[in-house]
Amino acid sequence: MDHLAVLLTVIPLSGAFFVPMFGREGDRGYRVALGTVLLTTACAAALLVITGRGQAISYYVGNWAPPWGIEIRVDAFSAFLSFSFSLVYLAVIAYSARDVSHELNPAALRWYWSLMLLLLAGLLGVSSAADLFNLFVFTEIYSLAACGIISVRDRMDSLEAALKYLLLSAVAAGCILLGISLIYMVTGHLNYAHLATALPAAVATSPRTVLAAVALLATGFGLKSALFPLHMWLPDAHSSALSPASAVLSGIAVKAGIIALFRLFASVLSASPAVVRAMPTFLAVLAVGGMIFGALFAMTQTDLKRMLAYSTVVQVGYIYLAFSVLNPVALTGAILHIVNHALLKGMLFLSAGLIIHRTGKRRIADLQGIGREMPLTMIALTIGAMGMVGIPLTNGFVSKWHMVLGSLEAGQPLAAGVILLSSLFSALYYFPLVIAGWFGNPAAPAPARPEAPPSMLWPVLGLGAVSLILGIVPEPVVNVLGEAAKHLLGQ
Amino acid sequence: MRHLPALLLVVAIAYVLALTLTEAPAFGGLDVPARNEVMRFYLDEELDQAGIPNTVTAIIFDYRAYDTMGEATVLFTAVGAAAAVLAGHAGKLVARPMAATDDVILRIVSRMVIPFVQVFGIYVVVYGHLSPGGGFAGGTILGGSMALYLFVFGPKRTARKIPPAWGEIMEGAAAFWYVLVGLGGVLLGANFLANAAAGVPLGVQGQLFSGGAIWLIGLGVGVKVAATIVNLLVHLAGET
Amino acid sequence: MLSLDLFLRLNYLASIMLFLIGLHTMLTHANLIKKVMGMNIMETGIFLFLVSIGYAHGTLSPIIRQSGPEQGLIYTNPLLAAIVLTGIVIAVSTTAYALSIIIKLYEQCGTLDVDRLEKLRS
Amino acid sequence: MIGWFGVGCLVFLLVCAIVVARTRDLLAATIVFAAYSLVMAMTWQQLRAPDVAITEAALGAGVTTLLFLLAIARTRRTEDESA
Repeated sequence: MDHLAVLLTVIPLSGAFFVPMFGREGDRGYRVALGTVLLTTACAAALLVITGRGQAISYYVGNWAPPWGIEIRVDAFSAFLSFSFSLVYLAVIAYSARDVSHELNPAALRWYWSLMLLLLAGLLGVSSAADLFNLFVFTEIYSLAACGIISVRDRMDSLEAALKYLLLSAVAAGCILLGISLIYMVTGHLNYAHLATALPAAVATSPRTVLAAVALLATGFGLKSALFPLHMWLPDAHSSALSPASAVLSGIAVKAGIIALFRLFASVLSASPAVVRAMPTFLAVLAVGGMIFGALFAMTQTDLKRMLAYSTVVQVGYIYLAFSVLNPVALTGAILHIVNHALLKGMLFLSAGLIIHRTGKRRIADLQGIGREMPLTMIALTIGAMGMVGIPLTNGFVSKWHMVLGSLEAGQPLAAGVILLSSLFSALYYFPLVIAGWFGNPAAPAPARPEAPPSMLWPVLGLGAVSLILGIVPEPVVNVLGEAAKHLLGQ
Repeated sequence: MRHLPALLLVVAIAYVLALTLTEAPAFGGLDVPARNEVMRFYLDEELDQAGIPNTVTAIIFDYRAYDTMGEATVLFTAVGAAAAVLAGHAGKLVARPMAATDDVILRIVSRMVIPFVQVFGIYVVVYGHLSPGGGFAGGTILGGSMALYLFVFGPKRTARKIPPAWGEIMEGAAAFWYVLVGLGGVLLGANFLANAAAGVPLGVQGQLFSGGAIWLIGLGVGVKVAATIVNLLVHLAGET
Repeated sequence: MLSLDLFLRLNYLASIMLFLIGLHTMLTHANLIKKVMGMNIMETGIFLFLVSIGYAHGTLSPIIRQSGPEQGLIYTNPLLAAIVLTGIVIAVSTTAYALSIIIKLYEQCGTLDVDRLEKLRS
Repeated sequence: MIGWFGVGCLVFLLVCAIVVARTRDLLAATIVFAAYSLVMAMTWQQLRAPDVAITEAALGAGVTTLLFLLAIARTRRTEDESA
């Protein structure tokens, strides 16, 4: 059964390799992609069952035990994230079947499926890596694939956004690789567990080198996950991509950098002297900046998808802030928020895609009365907006509640206050959208066939249903994550 | 002053790195932390465990073969992304595909040189476990020979020699070959990408067919890299 | 003392300078192809750093080794060579993909200048 | 590699990098970059990493240069766009 840990990344990789071989004609690429994601979801579900009992899987690739070979580590944390990411992916792939095919030419369409699977493989690889260089390789896979699914759309703004993203990713990759080489220089290890034992001695002999390495790694992964002053690539990239691609990029791909830093801190740095452990405090300051400035920018946007993209900057801030509190309850909230935001932002971008697909309207001001034309789409959009604001009974409320509780428990009322304030801000840019959509007066009479076809609609509503269930009965998930969070913090 | 943030970032990184430089272990020392038991293990045990004289190849294709699979995937991703970008309809400006040369000397010399380059490329791939080189360098040399053809005879004739569809299929098949070798380890009752631990015969050290799965993986990587280089250059040259 | 110290770390110094030159080119030049060149210089700087970590005076390269017990032969660190090989391949992939976007952008807009692209878009 | 040849290689690398960054002619920059990669390969050979040196000579100096040449052939040669 342990082989599942490696199959989690190998299945999507194989699917990506199959597309140019077997998926060349018609909708075969779609079928390969859907089958692959189904298999991946099953694999992640099995891993969740195994690791949910509290035992983590350490898999030694090629039977080489850690300091010599590569270790893959799947615990409840990564299994849960993998499972929820594959669920979102399932909805996005099912949605893409109709939305993407008429926008892309056949060659680009073929590679679109392949790149989507590569992105999934890269993300799952990042969340289960336990070796610094292996982490770097999978980071590169997902970054290149993420740029790729932006640039498949043959339009100037997508190409420019993809290039900007690619070049900044290259800077981030350079910082990460330099950080890894500095750490290797003073410790001689790449495996997480061995680094954790070797690092305190290295800090004693060369503290500045370790500190510089940590700073470089934080800069690199912060850039990849759009941490506040390094977020400038995100709005362009996420608003100019195809809607299903935006859903995946904004919902899942930005989280990879956070997950990588999370894992790095929990399994390597937390055992080191205080100087190195100062990283979360630093991240918290930037996170607060992102929550405030991101919200201000989101309020001034006129384009729906750009507004959603800026909202992602804010949500990334939440997750970093809750992580920096270093309290199991807050950490539970942070992990839950990673998943909730993936579900909600995925759903929001897909509903935006439905509206654009049907009416061609992208501007928020044009959406007056859209709820009467497309009620089901608007319901999904409303669930998403409510969750983002954190209204009780939505899943967004559950995660924010845990974040606030954890911050108070850890004696950091300031963090709790910032989280509450930022929720208030999100209401300021999400509520006008909902109110205009339901109660506004449409400028033009409703078109003849308002709603999008069911094959596009049910994935969106499915995500909505999962979010609602998570909001109303969160206990089972919270219990599993609470254990995982305690485990991550070594308590 | 438009570049002020960029300059600040560069200066900040320069300052941080300058600080580390003054306390870094001395260059070329024999007792630096990086020369620890991990490195000694590779150097002392590798000949018995993987059975090839090139330790770097053994690390790439055996100890850290999973990273190399990721690396082959990065190449695959780059080809896919580039192909998807360039497959689109021509933009406003007319694309200028690369033209063929009509220089007779170039044509005749390249016809003579290409087979030799290809033989050398195959040699570097196949003997990668015994001498410097290996799948990546050899595959590049193989791909380079076809690049020479492309540059002299133009994209149109190259596309007739190697249809773009073949290139893509080869790309996927060679990458999947890596996965297959990895799954072979699982079928033999060991872990993914296991070599000697799965009971793959290592052969006689120093012989051509030695190193077990290392040789198979190296072959696949050679084909993969050659296909990647050709695909990339053909796409960038236009006219596919 | 400091100068001798720096001389002994000349390789590290040079690789860090290459990294910074590349980074500076990448961030401040307006021309897109020049940015990609800067990226390549930055990455080779890191690779030089990695290879320099692995080197030790009086060592042999761990490539053509004979079986049997080695009599006092010492080798450079093979792990770093393996890491750099992977890194080089990743750098080339990124370069190829970036250049293909640049060609496509030029076909659509007729410029390689970031500032002009910015103007064209707004 | 404390020998003067090694130091000379490093100085050459730095000069090449600055020239690549400064020159306005993209084709010239590409050629200088190819020379830079070849000297880098020599440096790695001296640092006892022949595998890396061969790969750099083939990929860095060979393929990367070809990619830049193709990109320049299909776009423009100079950095100045006032014309």
